[in-house]
Amino acid sequence: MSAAFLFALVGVGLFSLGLYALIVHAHLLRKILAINVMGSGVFLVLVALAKRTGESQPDAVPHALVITGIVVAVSATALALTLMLKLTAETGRAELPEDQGK
Amino acid sequence: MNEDIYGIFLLIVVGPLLLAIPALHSRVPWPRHLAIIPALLLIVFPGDASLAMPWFLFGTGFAVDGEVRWILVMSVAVWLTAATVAKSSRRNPAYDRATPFFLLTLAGNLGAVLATDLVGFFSFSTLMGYGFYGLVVHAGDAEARRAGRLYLIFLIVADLALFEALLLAALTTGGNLQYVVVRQAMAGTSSSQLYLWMALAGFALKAGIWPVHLWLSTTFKSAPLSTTLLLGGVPVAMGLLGAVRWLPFGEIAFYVLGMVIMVMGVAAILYAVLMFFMHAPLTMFPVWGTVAVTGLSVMALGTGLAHPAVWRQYEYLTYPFIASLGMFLAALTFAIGRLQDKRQAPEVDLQRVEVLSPWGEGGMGVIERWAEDRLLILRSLWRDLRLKAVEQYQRIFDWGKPAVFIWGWSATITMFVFLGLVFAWLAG
Amino acid sequence: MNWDAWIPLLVIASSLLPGLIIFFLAEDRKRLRTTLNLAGALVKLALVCWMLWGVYHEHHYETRLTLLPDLELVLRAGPLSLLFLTLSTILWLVTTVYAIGYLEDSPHRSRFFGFFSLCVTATVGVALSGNLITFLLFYELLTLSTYPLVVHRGTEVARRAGQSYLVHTIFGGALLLLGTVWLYTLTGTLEFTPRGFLNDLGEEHRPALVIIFALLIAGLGVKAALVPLHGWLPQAMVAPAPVSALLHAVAVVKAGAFGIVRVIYDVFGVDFAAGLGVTEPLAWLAATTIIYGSLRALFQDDLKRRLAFSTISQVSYITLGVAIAGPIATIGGVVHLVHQGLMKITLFFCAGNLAETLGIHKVSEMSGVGRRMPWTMTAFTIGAFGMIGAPPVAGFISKWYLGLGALEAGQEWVIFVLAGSSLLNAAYFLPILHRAWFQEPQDAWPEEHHFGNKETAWALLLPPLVTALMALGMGMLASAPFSPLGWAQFISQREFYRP
Amino acid sequence: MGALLSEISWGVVLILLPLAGGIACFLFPRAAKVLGLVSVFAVLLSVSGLGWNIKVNGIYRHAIGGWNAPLGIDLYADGLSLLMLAATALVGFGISVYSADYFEREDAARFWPIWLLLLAALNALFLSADVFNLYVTLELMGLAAVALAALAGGRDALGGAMRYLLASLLGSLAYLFGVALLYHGFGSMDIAMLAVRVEASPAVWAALGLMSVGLLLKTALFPLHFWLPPAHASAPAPVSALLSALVVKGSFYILLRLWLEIFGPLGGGVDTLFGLLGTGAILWGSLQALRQTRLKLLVAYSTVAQIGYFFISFPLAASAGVTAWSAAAYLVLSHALAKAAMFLATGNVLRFGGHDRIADLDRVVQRLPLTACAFALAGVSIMGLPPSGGFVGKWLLLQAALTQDRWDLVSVIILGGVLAAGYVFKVIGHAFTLADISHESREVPAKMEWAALLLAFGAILLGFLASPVLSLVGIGVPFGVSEVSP
Amino acid sequence: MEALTLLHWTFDILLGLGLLWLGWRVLTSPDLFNAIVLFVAFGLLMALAWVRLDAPDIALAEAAIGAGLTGALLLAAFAKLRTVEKNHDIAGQLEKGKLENRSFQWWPATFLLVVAAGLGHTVLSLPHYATGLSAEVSANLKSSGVSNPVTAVLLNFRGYDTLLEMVVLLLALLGVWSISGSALPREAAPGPILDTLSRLLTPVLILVAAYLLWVGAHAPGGAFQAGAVLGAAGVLLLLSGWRLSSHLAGLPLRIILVAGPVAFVAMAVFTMLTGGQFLEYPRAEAGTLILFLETAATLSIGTTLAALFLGERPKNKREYP
Repeated sequence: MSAAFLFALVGVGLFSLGLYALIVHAHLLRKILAINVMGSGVFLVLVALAKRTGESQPDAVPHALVITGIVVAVSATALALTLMLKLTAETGRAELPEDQGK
Repeated sequence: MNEDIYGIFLLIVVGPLLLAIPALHSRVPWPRHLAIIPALLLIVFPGDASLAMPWFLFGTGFAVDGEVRWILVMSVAVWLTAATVAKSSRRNPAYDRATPFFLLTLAGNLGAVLATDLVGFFSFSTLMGYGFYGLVVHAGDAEARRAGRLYLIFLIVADLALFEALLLAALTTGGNLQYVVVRQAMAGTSSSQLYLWMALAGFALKAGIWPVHLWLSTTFKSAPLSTTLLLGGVPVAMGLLGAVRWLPFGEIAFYVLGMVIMVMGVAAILYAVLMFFMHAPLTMFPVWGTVAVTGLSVMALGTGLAHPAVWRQYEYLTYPFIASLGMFLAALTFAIGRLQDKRQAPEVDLQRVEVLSPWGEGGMGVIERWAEDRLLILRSLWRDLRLKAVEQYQRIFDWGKPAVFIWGWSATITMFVFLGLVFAWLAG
Repeated sequence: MNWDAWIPLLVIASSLLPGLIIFFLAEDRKRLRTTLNLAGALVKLALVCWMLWGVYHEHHYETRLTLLPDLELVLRAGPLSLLFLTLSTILWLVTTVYAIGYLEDSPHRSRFFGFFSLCVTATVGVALSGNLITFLLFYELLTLSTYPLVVHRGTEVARRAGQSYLVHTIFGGALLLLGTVWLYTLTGTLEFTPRGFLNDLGEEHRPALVIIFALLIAGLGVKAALVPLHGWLPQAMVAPAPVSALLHAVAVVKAGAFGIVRVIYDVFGVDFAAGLGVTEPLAWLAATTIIYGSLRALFQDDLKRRLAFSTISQVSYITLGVAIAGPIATIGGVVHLVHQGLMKITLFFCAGNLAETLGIHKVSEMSGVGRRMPWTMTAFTIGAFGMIGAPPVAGFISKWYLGLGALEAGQEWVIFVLAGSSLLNAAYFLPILHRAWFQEPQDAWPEEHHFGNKETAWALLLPPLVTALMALGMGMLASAPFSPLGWAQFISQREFYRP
Repeated sequence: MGALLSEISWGVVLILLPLAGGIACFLFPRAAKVLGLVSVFAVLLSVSGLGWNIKVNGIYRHAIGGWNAPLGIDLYADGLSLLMLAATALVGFGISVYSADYFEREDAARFWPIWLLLLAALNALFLSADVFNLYVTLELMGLAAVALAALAGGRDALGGAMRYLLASLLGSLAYLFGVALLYHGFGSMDIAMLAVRVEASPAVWAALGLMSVGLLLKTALFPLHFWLPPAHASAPAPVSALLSALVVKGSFYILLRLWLEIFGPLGGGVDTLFGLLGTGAILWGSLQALRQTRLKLLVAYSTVAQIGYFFISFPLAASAGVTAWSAAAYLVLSHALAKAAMFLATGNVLRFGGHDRIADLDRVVQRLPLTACAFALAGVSIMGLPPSGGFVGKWLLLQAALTQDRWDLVSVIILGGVLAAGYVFKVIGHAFTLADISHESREVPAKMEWAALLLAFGAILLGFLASPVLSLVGIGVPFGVSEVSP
Repeated sequence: MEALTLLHWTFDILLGLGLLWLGWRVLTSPDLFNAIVLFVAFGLLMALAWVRLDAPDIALAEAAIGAGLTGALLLAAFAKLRTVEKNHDIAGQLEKGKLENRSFQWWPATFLLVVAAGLGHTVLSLPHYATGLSAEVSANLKSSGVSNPVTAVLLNFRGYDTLLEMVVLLLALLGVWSISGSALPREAAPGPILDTLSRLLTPVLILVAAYLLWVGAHAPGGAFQAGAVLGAAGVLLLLSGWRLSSHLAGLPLRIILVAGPVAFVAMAVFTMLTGGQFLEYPRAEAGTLILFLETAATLSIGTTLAALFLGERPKNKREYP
């Protein structure tokens, strides 16, 4: 057990937590937060496990990937928030219209 | 020789058929007589002739020889008479409608007489049969329709039986259906008995042989004279002709069937005599006459089947006999029909005059109508005078309308049972 | 350049192209449309005649296009193909003339004729198919192109009829597809081969082959209207008369029947099929259909419905003929393909004439119509007698060979079926004839149109007369060298029973 | 000419071209339409170039930045990629032509750049050989798709888009988790390298689970399809066409690629599960489509059903690999064409009549014969009737199923076809009814009708092109070695 | 050494638990506003975790983007949401939002517990030592033109990813603009404090961004971090009421927005025309070229992030009357 695995486990925990919230909560803002938390979890797994090189210098590649991932996350969040606002303006509720599918 | 007579042969058959089309619109004068002329020429024409028609159906042919000429003479005579009789009641508008059927029937008759093989005979006699139907019902009253229906059922059942026989023959001979070939081939095969049964049943139905004569009596009641005249002679003659030509008489001894047929003939004669005495109206006389005479011929056939030697002895008489029989029956019918017509003519014509003659034969019409009324009274009186008992007896044999129905179906069903039995026998 | 390989394709194109062009024509371009239609039909006829001559002299006309890696789209003109092809081509020509007269001034003519041509294309394709997958392709195309014709009138009844048609045919198509693929996985080929291509298959495949046979026959039986798959046919009667004529006489039901012939003779091989024991049940099924159809026809007052049930009955003669599995019965079945087509199309044309000229749709309205329309009714009468099997109309020839074939094959029971069917045919046709010719007309026809001093328009009158005459001629001249009978014998000799 | 064709690295062109086009559209919104059309057409040409290249030289591989696989990212294209690229270019071009008339002014300025970036994303996706790079393209595709889905505005579209976005993000994250596990387990992100290194271990199974779920979610395989109908049904017609025809295929392609290279050889029962889900999709999707009263929803549910067919291939691939995968590939291709045509036709109906209630289609369809024809032809392919691409696909699928005696799948395939016929004809039936005109109608530009028709015609034409297409797909042997043919 | 390890361990465990707890609070806190604030805190804690994981580049990015900008976006959205919901006159919407779904749902929880256990097991089953690609990275670092391995990967080894990344950003902006429509830029009067603050901070932030960009070549930092800082400056300006003047809101703005991707595309074309592979920099000029790319990227990223924060597309009267 090293810090790598500790944080990787934390990442798994965050991923699961986020998924739980995504499923359970109806409010869109909360869902967006959940997605972000999940993303953090995945990033944590990616980076934490990069520390297993046994040297002081961890594997740089996952780091670069996560930076990329963070930017994706913020882009997606921005889009999601905009959509949420527009949808709320249409329906009055920041929730998915329940009459469709699901 | 053949070349010379070629066209005439064709005309004989095709002539009436072609004439039938303009006859629909009555554009041709004297179409009925016109149609008979080629046949007349053929009788007069000396010598034998034959024509092969391999392109027709499965290949058939026409031929004239001494034997055929007998029948031809009879047919021409009967048809000419019928044409003339019909011509005389020209004012009847049903005339024009009947002419095509008359021509079709004529074509069928002549074709059947001339045909040299089974398929030709079958085809033309079928044509004749349906033509007769037209002739029977063209008057259009309910009685005629009922008669026609009955006739049709018998005709179809008869055709089925003959078709069956044909198939058997074709199977045996491998497709050659010349009379001679078939007669010889059928004499020696296992299916010959089935063939005999089928063919006999078919012709019995077609000719109106007792006990399947019923269509005859009903038809006679309602059909016009020109038709009854034909009905009296032609079908019987053709039925007999068919039987003689199809069946291997003189070459095969089939005692059981022969006896059965003889018994049937006797029964027919007895029945006819009985009916003649109980069923008094004059119109029906030819019916019973026909039944009786055909009974006689049936007896002859049965004898031929049971005792081939006898048949061979008298074989040369067959065609003259058939011809004279037909002629006789036609004459009988005609004679009685004329009598009948004399009595009924005013009834028909008066009404027509009234409708058709706008230029006033008023006085005559009134007188004739008066006479007609009297006649009607007389007739009803006469009817009332008939003994109740006679009617009771009559019912035993002929129940009237329901009987027609029952007879029709029972004959059909019997036919099928019969077929089945024979097949079972064959298979076993 | 081998022109022979192109002719089958040209035959297809000769109706496909006009059809496609017609779709885009404006409604009022009547003359151009008519020209296109007739030109296509005539070109096709010429090509077919050319091939008839060629095939008789052992030429080969074959087009091959790759369809799947190991499967080709094969168009081949063999004797059997040509029989059906000729029938379709001639009847297309006749029906086109009729349809031009019939649909005068009705809406959506471009659409109608477009699909009509497609329908013929599909039929021709069915005829020319050289393997099962090509057959399947055109068979389905036929389904698709006839559907719009069935629902052409656009009424609620028509829509329901179309639905029923689809339910049946799609279902059938699915079974056919399944059978075809299955067969392919077993054999690796689908090429129609004289006397079948299954002979080398091992014993262990027999149960599978029986099921495949059942699947194929069920798929084809829908169009051939085998009981109990016949439900769509009477309903499809709502379509305009030319469509009914085409549907019942040539295209749809015949495609099914033709397919059955193909499956038995060129896929399984008749001896092999008989060895499997599948032909006998099929014969019984066909017999049941024959009797059932006739019985139902007895009780229909609607003329076209009566004819439809008659079709159900009559088409099964073909199936019966091939299922008897003997050389003579086969001739009967195959030749009935043509005979029934001509006779039934005549009847439908006449029914259409009555409806169009006098507004008559029911048998009970037909009293005395023979006097008003003698020519039409003459044609009708010939057709009806043909159906009954009276000589010398073509139907007699079919029945003759069927009966003879049955006796030869030792299947005497078939005779009863034939006899019973003839009786029933008479029972439902003769009353019509009687009524038309011998009963007094009613005071007024339901909806009368006048065409000068003619009984009806020329375009309506000629087609039934032509087809009736052909039916008559084919019966009378059955022994002539190029008669359908002669050709059927030729087929039987060359393809089915060559030693 | 040939030298020039093989000189140019067409794969790179395929990515950069739409990218540049998209940026140009963004910069010059007034010229967006022209720029867009030109770009898409150029992409079409480039795909031909790549096709030529692959046909001549075999597999296409391009090491980006000159760094080779584990460190850098490789572009990779074999027959399968080519098939997807070609489908994208063809369908994309058809939809573009349609969109040129569909979107006007401001809408066009919004649509074109996003669509071109989507095209770039799709091309990049089909060309990528790196699992993380695939993640980025997946995200790119997802965001573009969502942005397009929301284009119509309004409650339904926004709701659908929102749901779609959430599903898409969730799917991406699950996929990314899988990527993390694969990378840390085996030290590479290149698919080919992973294929060599991977061996059965918890990391692989977890990666398989996560990536599958993520990609299935994006592919909308039953029961993860819940987001698809609302999103596809409420978007503008060309967008629905893009989403149904192409976007869904993107994630399916990744799954297929990973399965073929990495997960498939490991065995396990996942293929059976895919088969079951596929079965469920076919049945459920078809039944739902039958129940719909709105045309667009019907078409959308039809997509749900058709996706099921792709997954039927997985259980069949075990012993009839080439046939089953060829079937899947062919179905993907023909579905892309047919479904695009269907949605475009629906768009025409909607524009003409202002509604898409099936029961009231009557004259709408009658007065748009080309559109009706397009719908019908596309329907033929969807139903799997011959001659059409759908038929070829189903034929191969049935063949694969029958050689293995998989009667359950055989019956599902057949039943699916019958049900499809049911819903297609439910619509077509209305082309012939006589109901009165009950609405104001709006002109539909001819280009829009023809675009739909030509796409549908393409789906039909595919029925005749199976041999060349499948031989192209076989370049690089993406489906493994052929089993012995029957 | 022992003590240090123990200290590290304790710290790491506490940090991990803290992350989990904060994550849980973010997702379950009854008040949405609180949740957002907690999320920002969560982001900061994440940054701490990155530092502990020897990932200072990510820590910077997380602090700037994950916590800072995302937080700003969330808060802005929250504020707008409140307005929207007020407009819809559904009183208590937010209150409802607070109270919604407080009950614990067992089925998903159990399911996810199983998933988490499975994933945990998987993670633990991975080899304890794995070098990944670090060997390759260090081997090729010299020829990459930069000495910070993360920057080398981002801009050189996997520069293609970054190119697509820029496109993702652009696409997000396109999406946002497309969805939320356009509005005329309207200057708002800022509060005095904010105004002063922004005036003071903006130049500083720009300087910081430039530094980060420059330093990224050999130390933690780089285009994304610099861009994020630049974006933060933009956000600050926007918050203080500053709006882009309308004649700059058209093409000029868009050019800056696409500068990053365009630079990449240009680079790609250039490298290919000079006979190399796609994005294969000539070894000698690699550093310079990367810097050029990063500059363009930074500009774009910063502007895009700020534009995302603004939401609506700044309207240009000439182009969209």
